[in-house]
Amino acid sequence: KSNKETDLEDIKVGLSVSTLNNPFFVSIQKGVQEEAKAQGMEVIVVDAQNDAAKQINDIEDLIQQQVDVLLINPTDSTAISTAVQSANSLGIPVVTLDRSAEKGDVATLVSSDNEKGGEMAAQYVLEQLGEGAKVAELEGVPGASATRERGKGFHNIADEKLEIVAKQTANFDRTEGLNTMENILQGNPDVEAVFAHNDEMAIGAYQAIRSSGKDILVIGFDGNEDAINSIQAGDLTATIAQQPEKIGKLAVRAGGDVLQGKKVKRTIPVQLKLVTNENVSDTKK
Amino acid sequence: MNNVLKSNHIGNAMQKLGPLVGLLVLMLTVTIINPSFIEPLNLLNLLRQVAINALIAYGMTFVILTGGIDLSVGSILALSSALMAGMMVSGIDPILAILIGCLLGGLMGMINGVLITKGKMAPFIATLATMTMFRGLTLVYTDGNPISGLGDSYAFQLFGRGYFFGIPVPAITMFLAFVVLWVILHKTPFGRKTYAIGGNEKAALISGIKVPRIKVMVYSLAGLLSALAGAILTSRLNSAQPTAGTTYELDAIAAVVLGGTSLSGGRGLIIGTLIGALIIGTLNNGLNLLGVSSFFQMVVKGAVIIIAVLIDRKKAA
Amino acid sequence: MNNVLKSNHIGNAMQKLGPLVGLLVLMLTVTIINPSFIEPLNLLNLLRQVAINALIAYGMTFVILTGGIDLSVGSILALSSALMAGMMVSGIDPILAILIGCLLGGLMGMINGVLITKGKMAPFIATLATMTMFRGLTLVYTDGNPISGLGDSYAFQLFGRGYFFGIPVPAITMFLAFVVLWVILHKTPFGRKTYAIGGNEKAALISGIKVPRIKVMVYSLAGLLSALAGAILTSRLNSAQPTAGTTYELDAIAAVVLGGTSLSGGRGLIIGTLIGALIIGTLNNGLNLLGVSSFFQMVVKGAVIIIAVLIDRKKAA
Amino acid sequence: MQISMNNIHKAFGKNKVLEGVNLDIHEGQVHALMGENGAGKSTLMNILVGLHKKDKGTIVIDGEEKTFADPKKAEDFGIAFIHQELNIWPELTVLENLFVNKEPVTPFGLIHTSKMKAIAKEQFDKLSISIPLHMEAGKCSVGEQQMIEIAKALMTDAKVIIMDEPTAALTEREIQKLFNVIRSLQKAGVTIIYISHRMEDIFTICDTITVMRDGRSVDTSPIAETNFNEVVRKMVGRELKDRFPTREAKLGDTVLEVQNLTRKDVFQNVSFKVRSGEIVGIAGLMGAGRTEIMRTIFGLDGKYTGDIFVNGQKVFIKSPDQAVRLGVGFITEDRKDEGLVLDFSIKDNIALPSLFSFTQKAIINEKSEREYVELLIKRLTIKTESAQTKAKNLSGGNQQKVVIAKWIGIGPKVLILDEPTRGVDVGAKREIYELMNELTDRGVSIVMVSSELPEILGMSDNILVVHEGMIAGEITRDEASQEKIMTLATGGHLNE
Ligand SMILES: Nc1ncnc2c1ncn2[C@@H]1O[C@H](COP(=O)(O)OP(=O)(O)OP(=O)(O)O)[C@@H](O)[C@H]1O
Ligand SMILES: Nc1ncnc2c1ncn2[C@@H]1O[C@H](COP(=O)(O)OP(=O)(O)OP(=O)(O)O)[C@@H](O)[C@H]1O
Ligand SMILES: O[C@@H]1[C@H](O)[C@H](O)CO[C@H]1O
Ligand SMILES: [Mg+2]
Ligand SMILES: [Mg+2]
Repeated sequence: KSNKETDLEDIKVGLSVSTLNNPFFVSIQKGVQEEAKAQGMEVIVVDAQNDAAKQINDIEDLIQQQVDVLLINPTDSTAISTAVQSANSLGIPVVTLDRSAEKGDVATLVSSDNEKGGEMAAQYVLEQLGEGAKVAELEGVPGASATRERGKGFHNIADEKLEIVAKQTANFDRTEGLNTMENILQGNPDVEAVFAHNDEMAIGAYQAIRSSGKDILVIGFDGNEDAINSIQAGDLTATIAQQPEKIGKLAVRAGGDVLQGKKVKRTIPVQLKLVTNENVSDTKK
Repeated sequence: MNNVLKSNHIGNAMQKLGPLVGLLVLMLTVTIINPSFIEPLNLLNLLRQVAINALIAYGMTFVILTGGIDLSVGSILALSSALMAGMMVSGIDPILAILIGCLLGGLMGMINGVLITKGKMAPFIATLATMTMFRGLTLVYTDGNPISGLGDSYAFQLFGRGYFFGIPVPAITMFLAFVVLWVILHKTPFGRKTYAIGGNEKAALISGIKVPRIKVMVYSLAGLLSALAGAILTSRLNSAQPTAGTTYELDAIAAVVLGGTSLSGGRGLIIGTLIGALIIGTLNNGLNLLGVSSFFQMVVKGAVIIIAVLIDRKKAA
Repeated sequence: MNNVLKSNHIGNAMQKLGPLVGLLVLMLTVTIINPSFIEPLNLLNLLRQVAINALIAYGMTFVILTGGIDLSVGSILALSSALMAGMMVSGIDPILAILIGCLLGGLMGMINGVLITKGKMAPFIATLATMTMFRGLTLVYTDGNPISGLGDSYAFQLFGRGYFFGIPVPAITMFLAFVVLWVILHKTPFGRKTYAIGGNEKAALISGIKVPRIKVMVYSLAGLLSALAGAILTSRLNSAQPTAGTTYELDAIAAVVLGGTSLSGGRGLIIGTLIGALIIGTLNNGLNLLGVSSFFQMVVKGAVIIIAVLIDRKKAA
Repeated sequence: MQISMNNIHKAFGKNKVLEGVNLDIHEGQVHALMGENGAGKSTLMNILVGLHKKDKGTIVIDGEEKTFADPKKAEDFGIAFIHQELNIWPELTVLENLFVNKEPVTPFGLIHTSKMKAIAKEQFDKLSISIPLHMEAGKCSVGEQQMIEIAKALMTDAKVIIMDEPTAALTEREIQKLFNVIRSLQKAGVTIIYISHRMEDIFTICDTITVMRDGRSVDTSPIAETNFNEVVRKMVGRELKDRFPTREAKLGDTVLEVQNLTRKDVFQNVSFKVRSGEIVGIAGLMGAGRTEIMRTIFGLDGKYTGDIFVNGQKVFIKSPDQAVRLGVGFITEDRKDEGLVLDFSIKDNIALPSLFSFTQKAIINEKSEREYVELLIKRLTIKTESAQTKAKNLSGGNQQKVVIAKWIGIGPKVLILDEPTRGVDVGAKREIYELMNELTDRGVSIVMVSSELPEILGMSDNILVVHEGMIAGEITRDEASQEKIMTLATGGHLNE
């Protein structure tokens, strides 16, 4: 199909998400679907279930269904490149969401600045506890760009100003967050704060901390509904809130713009926001 | 003849003692490197962490004793946890919800049992299929989101997070279940039939044992115990996670095997499974305490399984 | 006697035809609902998508025919993929790196074989342990990060992404491997011995077959084929992913079983495995084309396995 | 109890196994059931106790038509069944084995172990069995396991006991013990249905005999009114001359020699020689260690002390493949478990140990393989429609021939036969004996372990008697007698 199509109502959008087993991505999907509906577009969703290879197959299947634009939330930035390149070769524009693609021609990346988010978390701990505070870090799925970037941002500040006493992966998973935190507490009873790469792990970690009766700051990432409720209840300390629905909406708009031949920016940043007990009521809808 | 007899008794003792010695050596090692391991608080933590795997592994012990396997336990845990949470959110009394949830877990196990007996499917395949199906159903039911807002029922919170005379409730559940299941396995005709089916299924049939019925009951029991584990997890996380329990079948099987039960059925002890679960728990907890990176922990865990089984084989020979 | 013979032949034909009929019915159904399925381009896509699972499943067929199982294939895929990528990054010629990587995969398989034969471990446990270990080693080696920057070697890119006379190279690899393995399994002493071991290991041993050696070779073959699949994946993803191949063992086992091979060993055909892999591929591809939600896809996949196996049982009875 | 089975039909798929069998059993009788392998004896009994469903016909017990839903029901009704195949749980103890699915329970529903022990002790004393109750059944010898099965059946207070080949794994002394039990049971009014291929047994213990052939009952008559030859004729449908073919051995050089072979706690200082063309018979009581000696020579059990020579060369046999390469073949006592790949065709089974000889450039030449197998099928008169028939679809005797055919392919120097005719009918037995002669005529040496004394006496050129893991004595063909062998086998000495 030609690029000069202007009638948005005929557009078929293909969305490939890394996984739907995480509320964050469900929200992205929701944003995409709502915006597309508003514009009268059709959306086909495929879910890679965190498997980079499956994602490539999924995208091939989307192309087979003659989607006009691909919205891709990569499981991995490197691995997705070949799929982007095949879409490119067929002239299908690609928009990536939340995570970047290393190679290939991507019209635009709609995402939060994860590295910045990591820095925000470290900064917050620093403000609350001062220099040299003992912190633990719960990492996300090893190798995921979110893990790498959030970790990087966090370390940018924490390596110099804080003392990281423990660093373990809990795979973005709530249960693992709980178990891992219990163990960390045993090995390092004097931990003062925890930064978890997402809210799921943060909530799990909080359960462990509560059972131990300790008073420890817990900072998450995402701004999930559960996390927001928890902050409001005074349980979780803070989260670096993303706006997943907005990411989805902006991605659809960007896709439409590209198809209509409009210019789009290389990256469309979606604001991150530090949510704490003080400002949580503004966030809640 | 007398010789055969003696070595037999020693063999039996070994079967029980081998895993126990392994556990003690492991605990000692960890304690020497990091004495905080042996602190009562940590040990209680350990017990609480182990409870979920132990409960699933108990059921797995029965299944493996019949010569079967159950890959679906993790998915049953997740689906029944989601259903319990769903009931709680819709206002049903949490304890009632847990009860119903456990029964539903038993029902899912029963489906496994029926596929295996009536459908004559290999247990591996039948439970591989239901593992996929139950997980899919969990995701469909929860729409991929955790279910939270389970209310503030004290009893429900106690179930996963509470203490009783200073001992975590999940640990108590684990020990109570052990006692009940030990009696069932070693002191009732049902238990004896479980062994008989795994030891020689054809002979069991000829003896008039209703093999299909016993098998269905065994898989139902495994489902029920997985759901019970799911209830504990739901309380601990104060929510139901759609991805809960993924790969738990592997931990449970590992616990059973580390406990000295034979994968080909007919031979094994449930006390071994409890010890096996404690070994795995100690490894997880201990390696964390020792600050071993999570990547390297996997290498160590794999190696421990190999070494434990190899030592066991050596003794048997 | 004549009767026995005839029904035997029909049985054999059924064994081959059952899965094929299943595949055709499935393809027809998908085509009716969404005709774009049958377009040549999509079918070629399908073949490429199937290649990785098919290659792993070929090796799994040999393993299962001996009465064993290999849970470590996915981890072997990941570790050898990482090692290949590591070599490429360090400047070794990509094709040479793939060759060495495949040999290393074979070596990992050999470790499984040695644990199972010399160590007398149950295949399930031995490969469960190495599955954990190899995955851990992959994570340690890659530090949890994907390895990219594999250079622009045309041959390497061809391997996973290229075409040959319009046919995707992975599909060609899959068919070539099929032919070679078919000959090995059905026309050589090694293949005959593989069946004999699964059919009756004691009888095979007493017939003078070097059972341990054949088993070690079979597991090595499975490792090598997993590594080959890993090479294709590495090329397709233009990088090595530390989490690649997770749960691939389940897809491979499902393909083997859908192809009519018995999990208890001694009975099955490699053509069935190819068909089984195509069934799974068609399901994945078809359900995507039909727009079935990924959660519901899992339910359908589980159900298809159950139905396929049940129909197979019915026929057998 | 009076049992009358009328016009029983049964088919497994298309395979018609029973085609109108009539069997009348009178109370208090020992009723023999004989017939070639595959005649349908076991199937008929399986139908009686409800393990299989009949296709047609009636079963009348004490005047009432009766069909049992499962064996447990039959047992509750008073019909116990000692199956041809051992039904042992190797991992359970002897005690547990005796009570599977009939454990007495306490009022709380728990297993009543002390009661079990008391009952078992009493039963074992009656049978003068001395197997420890807490021993794992898998550690018992086959003969001991058979005794456990017999005890188990007797414990049910049955009025009818079916014994399917109860003595196949027993040696003379155990057989006598069993016969004593049968006689006292008979006195107590118990009816016995006795299936066996051992003519001696039948004529010793039975009152009436029914012969089956090809799924039909051919004849029933009182044992006193018939004789060996008549029974055989009815069974095989033709005249069978002697039980054993005449044997004229042409002995050559020593081919296999064993010196001081020892495995701790199993057997000690076993020494013997086998010459080419010779059949050495190995006799002994159950559990004497004969099978273990053979397994060790064949490399199945690993470490041993002592020396083994083949053709005068000292050899170290650590695994069966080495034995096979040295030209040693082993026909084990359990053909289903160790001899055959049941799912394989006859062809694939026979070719298995000699695949290398059909292999050209790594590929099996199927044509020469097939030709060779066809030849053996003809030579050994294996009754089958084609070489593609699966081994599991053959009768016991024909299966045994397939196992022997397997070893002919390697061009054996030495064949070890462990209980070569166990469970094989008279017709097939004679064919196996002829085959042994043919092999020794061609210079093959044979070591034959057997618990059937007539077979040992009828076929061996030289006889070794094993007692508790040691060679108790050596007797030549001409000097041998049942009495001498039994004396040695039970630990006695021959005064010369
Ligand atoms: N479950 C079964 N399925 C199919 N065929 C069977 C089954 N059981 C027995 N047969 C066949 O039925 C026939 C009769 O077998 P059966 O075991 O009754 O013979 P038998 O007279 O007891 O022989 P033997 O003296 O060797 O014990 C044989 O051809 C056997 O292969
Ligand atoms: N698996 C085993 N474990 C322990 N002891 C065993 C085992 N198998 C056999 N035995 C013992 O080894 C001894 C020799 O048994 P073996 O089978 O060699 O005797 P045999 O003379 O061949 O008698 P049979 O006629 O019963 O085969 C017996 O005491 C037996 O109880
Ligand atoms: O941004 C997302 C979320 O934080 C999620 O929780 C894990 O994956 C990341 O990419
Ligand atoms: Mg029989
Ligand atoms: Mg013997």
